[in-house]
Amino acid sequence: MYTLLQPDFRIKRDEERCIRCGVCVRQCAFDVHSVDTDDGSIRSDESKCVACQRCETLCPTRALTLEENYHVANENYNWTGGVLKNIWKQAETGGVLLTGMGNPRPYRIYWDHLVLNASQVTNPSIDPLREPMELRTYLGSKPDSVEVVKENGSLKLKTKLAPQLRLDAPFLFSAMSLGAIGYNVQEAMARAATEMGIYWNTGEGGLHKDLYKYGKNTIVQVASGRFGVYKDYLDAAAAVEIKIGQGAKPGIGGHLPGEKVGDLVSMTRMIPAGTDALSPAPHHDIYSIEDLSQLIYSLKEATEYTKPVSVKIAAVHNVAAIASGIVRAGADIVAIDGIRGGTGAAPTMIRDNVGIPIELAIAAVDQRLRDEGIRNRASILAAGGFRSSADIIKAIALGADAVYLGTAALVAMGCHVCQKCYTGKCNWGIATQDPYLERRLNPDIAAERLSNLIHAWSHEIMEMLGGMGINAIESLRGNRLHLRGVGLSKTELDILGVRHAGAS
Amino acid sequence: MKRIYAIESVCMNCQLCAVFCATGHSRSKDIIKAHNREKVLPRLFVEEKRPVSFAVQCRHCDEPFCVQSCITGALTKSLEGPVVYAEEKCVGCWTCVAACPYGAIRRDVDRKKIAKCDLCAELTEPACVANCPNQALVYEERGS
Amino acid sequence: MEGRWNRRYDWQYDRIPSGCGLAAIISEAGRSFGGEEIIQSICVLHDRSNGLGGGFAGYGIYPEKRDLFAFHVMFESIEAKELVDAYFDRNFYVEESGHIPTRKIKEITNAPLLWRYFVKPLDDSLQDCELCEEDFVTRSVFHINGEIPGAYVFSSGKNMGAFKAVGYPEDVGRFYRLDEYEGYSWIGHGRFPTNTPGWWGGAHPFTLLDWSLVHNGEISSYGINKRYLEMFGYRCELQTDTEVAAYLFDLLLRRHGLSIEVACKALASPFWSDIDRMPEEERELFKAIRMVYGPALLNGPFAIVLGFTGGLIGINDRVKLRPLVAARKDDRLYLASEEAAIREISPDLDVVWAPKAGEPVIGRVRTGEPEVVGAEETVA
Amino acid sequence: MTKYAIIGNSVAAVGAIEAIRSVDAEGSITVVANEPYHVYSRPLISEYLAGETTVERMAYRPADFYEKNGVEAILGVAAAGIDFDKKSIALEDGQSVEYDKLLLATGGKPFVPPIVGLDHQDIFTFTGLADAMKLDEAIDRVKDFVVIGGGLIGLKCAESLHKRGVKVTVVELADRVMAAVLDVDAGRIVEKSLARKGIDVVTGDTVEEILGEGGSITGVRLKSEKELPCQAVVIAIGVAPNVELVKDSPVKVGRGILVDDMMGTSVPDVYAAGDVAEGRDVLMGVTRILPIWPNAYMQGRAAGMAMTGSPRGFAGGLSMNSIELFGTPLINVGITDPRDESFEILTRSEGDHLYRKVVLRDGRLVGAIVVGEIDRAGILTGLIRDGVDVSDFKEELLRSDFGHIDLPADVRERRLFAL
Repeated sequence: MYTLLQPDFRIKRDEERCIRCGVCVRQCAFDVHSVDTDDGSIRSDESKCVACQRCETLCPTRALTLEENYHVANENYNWTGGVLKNIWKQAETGGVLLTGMGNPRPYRIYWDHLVLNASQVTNPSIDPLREPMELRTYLGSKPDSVEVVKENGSLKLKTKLAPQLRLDAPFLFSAMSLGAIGYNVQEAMARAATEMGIYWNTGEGGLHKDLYKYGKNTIVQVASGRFGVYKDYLDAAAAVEIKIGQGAKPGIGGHLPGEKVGDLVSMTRMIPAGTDALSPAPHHDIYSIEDLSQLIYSLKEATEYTKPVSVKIAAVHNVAAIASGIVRAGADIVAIDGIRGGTGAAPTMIRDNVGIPIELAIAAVDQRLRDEGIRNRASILAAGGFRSSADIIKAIALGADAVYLGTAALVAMGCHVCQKCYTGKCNWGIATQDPYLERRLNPDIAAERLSNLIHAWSHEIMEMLGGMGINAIESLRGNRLHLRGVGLSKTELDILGVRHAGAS
Repeated sequence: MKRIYAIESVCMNCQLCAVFCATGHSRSKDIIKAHNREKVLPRLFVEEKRPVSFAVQCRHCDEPFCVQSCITGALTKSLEGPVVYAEEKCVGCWTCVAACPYGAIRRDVDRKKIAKCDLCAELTEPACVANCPNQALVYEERGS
Repeated sequence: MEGRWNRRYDWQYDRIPSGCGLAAIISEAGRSFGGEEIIQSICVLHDRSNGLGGGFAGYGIYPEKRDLFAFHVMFESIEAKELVDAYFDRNFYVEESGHIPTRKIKEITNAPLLWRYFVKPLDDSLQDCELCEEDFVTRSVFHINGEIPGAYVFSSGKNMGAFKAVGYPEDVGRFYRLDEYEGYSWIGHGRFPTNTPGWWGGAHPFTLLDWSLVHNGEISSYGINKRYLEMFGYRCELQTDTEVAAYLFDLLLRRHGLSIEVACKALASPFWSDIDRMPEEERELFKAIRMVYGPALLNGPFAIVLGFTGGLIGINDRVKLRPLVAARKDDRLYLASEEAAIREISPDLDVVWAPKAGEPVIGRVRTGEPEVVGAEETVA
Repeated sequence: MTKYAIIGNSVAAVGAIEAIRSVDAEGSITVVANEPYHVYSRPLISEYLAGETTVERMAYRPADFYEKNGVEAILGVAAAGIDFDKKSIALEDGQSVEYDKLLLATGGKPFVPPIVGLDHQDIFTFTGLADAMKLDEAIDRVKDFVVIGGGLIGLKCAESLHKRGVKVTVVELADRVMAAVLDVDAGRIVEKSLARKGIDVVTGDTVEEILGEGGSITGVRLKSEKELPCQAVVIAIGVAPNVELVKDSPVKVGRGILVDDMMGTSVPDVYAAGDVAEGRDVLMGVTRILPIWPNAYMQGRAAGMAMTGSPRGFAGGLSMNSIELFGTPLINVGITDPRDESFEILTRSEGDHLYRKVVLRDGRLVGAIVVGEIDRAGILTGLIRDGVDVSDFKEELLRSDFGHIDLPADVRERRLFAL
């Protein structure tokens, strides 16, 4: 069918600068660039361009610039270009609109309406370059109190604590499955997590044998497809996470098309090569909270109560009550993924319209668990679009124990957020199983970039903590007095449990 | 001695190694001039057969066939290790091209000279290695 | 809740930054001495306060009524007192009720009605809510302070009492006639709030049951300490650092039954780098303390003196950002912000030292009664 | 302290000197040579003749080579005889040189067949600098040359003469030029490239008589009775090993001096290398003379190592030539034109400018001809030299861009990064 769609982008090639080295040609998996065999010049077909910026970035003479196509449609406030293009696309294909990454819609980002406190005069700020500054965090269920006895003149702990995950900084890499992303990406996360004393999460695609050696820093996921779940998988991990939902697509399952199920994915997921990997929307053995409890305890039994069990849900309207139920069902960790959480593939309408912002979810869940006196019984992990150390420290002040970094980790490794993960043609070698593309993600480099990011953000958090006169992260956790709202309504402030800036 | 090694598993066939090699061996050292005016040849070959690719440079052999074959003495094995090429002595007989088991010597046909990797002797790290965006080339001492 | 007397400064009283002076004396032999000594000591620290708050606590001051809870209450109005009287009548046996003795001095003005009750919970009341005496008293304090407009309980322990006002501490001491009391342990405090006219209830010490706490510093972790306490049913009405510190001690020592040493390690915990170097058993203990009591960690600069029946604790934050000096002479343990405050009353000391960051100094009556709160024996 | 003596001063001698000095800094080295020149690059005599280089630029090693390597060079003095018992070389000027270890690197001498009329003037050979100088000097008075021999030397000589603007005709006995190293197809390509430049090539014929008057040449008469007018003749049929010094000595001689893989002759402490030596051919499994430059260096080097007592051995000779005639580059390696059924032959050609042939035996590459796109042909040489099994990817060998990438990953890794 003749397409009514205009290209989204324009590619400008500065012929003075172009040295016809062909980097752009070889690097574009969407075949945008090609050599004109008549004169050796290079031409570009922008209709295929997804603006991943691979060519722009690698062009050694910076001969390429990408511009948004200025006038793709006669937009107005209601009928935006995006809306029109979606309709044309669907009129041409009859299909559900697919997309990748996180929600791009302009829902309020509360992080940008929350400001942090700092000490002045009456309270010295602490310089993390001179004084200890502690970010260490333990995730897991804590008792209300500890019992200590004195035996033979020395103190002894009588209370047996539930298993905990030790984090040297309050970050984890989000669940991203082998299949959604390439092996190298997982290896990079595993190595960075190991180096930085944090954790990565397998997602629901199993754990490749070669990554078992990073098990101590690995959280393995048990999702509705149960891919790759077996004894060794559970044994290899530091913790097990039951995935109920995902912020980018609450209420729906996953679908890895058969063409991405090559030998590696097939082996790891334990499904035949070439078959579609379908994760059902619900777990078919969890139709209620008591079913969840059974699975939690099955997994605890299977791992002999040596590993914390996490339950991950999407932040939806009654997230606080659900989280409370999950804690009471026996989870050691509740992971909440907000509406800006990313994905390898999701129906656009769902990604863009279902769920609630993570800020509100953290605040609601933390308060609810406190109201019920069970906040200590589970750690709260927050996920969904964390962009900076400032977002993270604010999340912690709202009540999160630590945060999952998905998109930020991918961006650190090179992702340019073109949202075409679902095509499997990721030019950055991230969301692909194509061996020609996959090798672009050098795990050595990617691991270093991740470690650098974690290092940088840790340090920024230390600086901000020190500024507040705090030298241990637990003194900020849930300490909403260090936050003030700017430009928020009373309702929003009430839900966030934060005062407006100006109120002392 | 330190040699250049390609790491095939992460070579992504961008061939920027060749671009920066040529630039580094140009008179101007300007990437655009080097290619659009001077037309400098890279001192390496990128082999490619999707999905695999890698760069091949002179291996600076311990017993270099090229040196032993060179009819003019333009190629010599230095005590420090590198196989040194004196361009002014080369007459373009291509015997070294026939002899090099790595296929690492390029013919500069117009000038009747060969071009081969000199490890960017004046730099701390060869240009191809320094500019590889994916660290698919390393410059290091291994074993021998 | 609006317009409530004790909520009037709700926002302002949230963590008023303040510099302060504090002093404490205990006779570990349990010998009683007059209140003038602590006044004399804190007087030296005059410049550490600004006249906007001073206060004391004395232990062993009501020996005849040692089995009764001594409630010190300030009232804004007669109506408030009537409501409190009615509350006591419903829930307590009130053995004695009357003015707290004061003397009129020009330095102390605008005094609220200051009243003292010696009471005991009614058995029926205890049975109704299935609480022990202490929890019932705690709940009553929270009820009066939170629900009865114009009333504020500032002391609720047995055989002890807190005395506080807006003014310099030495004036507050004279106002309350402390020279007429005798006790084995005394705590004094002078306050330097920087942003608001003082309110009588806002002066130190803060008390609950027989805990009394004076504090120099600013607790940056206040927000989470408060929310943590709320999870255990505490209501931090005054929103001050000092109040949460007092309640935290109550929670850890009385309700969780931790020893003073362990409680202090929770409130001013060692650094992970130190814990990592400990022998395994100790390491696991401290790890557990930090994991479980992370929200109770008092983070930020402070020097705190906590008084309780039969004892005294002085402690600094874990990096020692505020001054605290300790000294001994014979059976006496002295604590003060500055050594001068101690030398003033005991020039010839046996030993003087600056306690290390996070290391508690504990003074304890060694002989006979009264019963010590908290678990097993600990030494300074 | 070992006394090393080397007779001959070309590439094999240099190979030996460099090898000896890599191990033994102390021993004395004496080089004796009848040629008076500093070591020069013999193959460059065609460039010299073409006027493309100078004697100075032909130096194979820098001027201070002997000095730097502590070599006593007795140049322009021929060795007259060797007393193998006394280990002494007698020189033609009456001196003598004592040795502990001796290398015979006397090279080859032009082979001159029995032709009638060899007594005329302006009959040249083309193996040394002196030959090139004589030809250079003759060019001014000669308009037409006949070059006898269409091998490597003959063709290079013909090309140089042509560049100097004289008319050249090449006469070759075989049915094609470079018959020793090329097959018919490749030979034809070369012939065509010569023809395009105006060099006549006569194949399947030979000169029987040089015609002339009063000492001056007027032409040649071929076996076919055809006569070619010319004023000069270059005899460039090939070289024969220069074995005169060891005639009637205990040193065993076949076609050349017979050597083992350490370049040792039948006489202890006496070694031979280069065009004079008859050593093992890596592919043929027989001994033969391989009069090519790289071979001479490698043999010299192997001999030098053996003379110091730390033998490395010689991997065996490998026929390998690279030649470019009028812009058509050509490489041959190993066995290029076998007649035996046991060989498998694959070829690919494109017009007159591209030709590629690979010869396999038992799945292994044993020979190749590459005409035109020769850039990576050395990879084939390497595969031949190392006897790599290529049967799985033999078709790929014909691609001009054949490379390591066509090898199995493990083989590739080993071959590329063994160092």
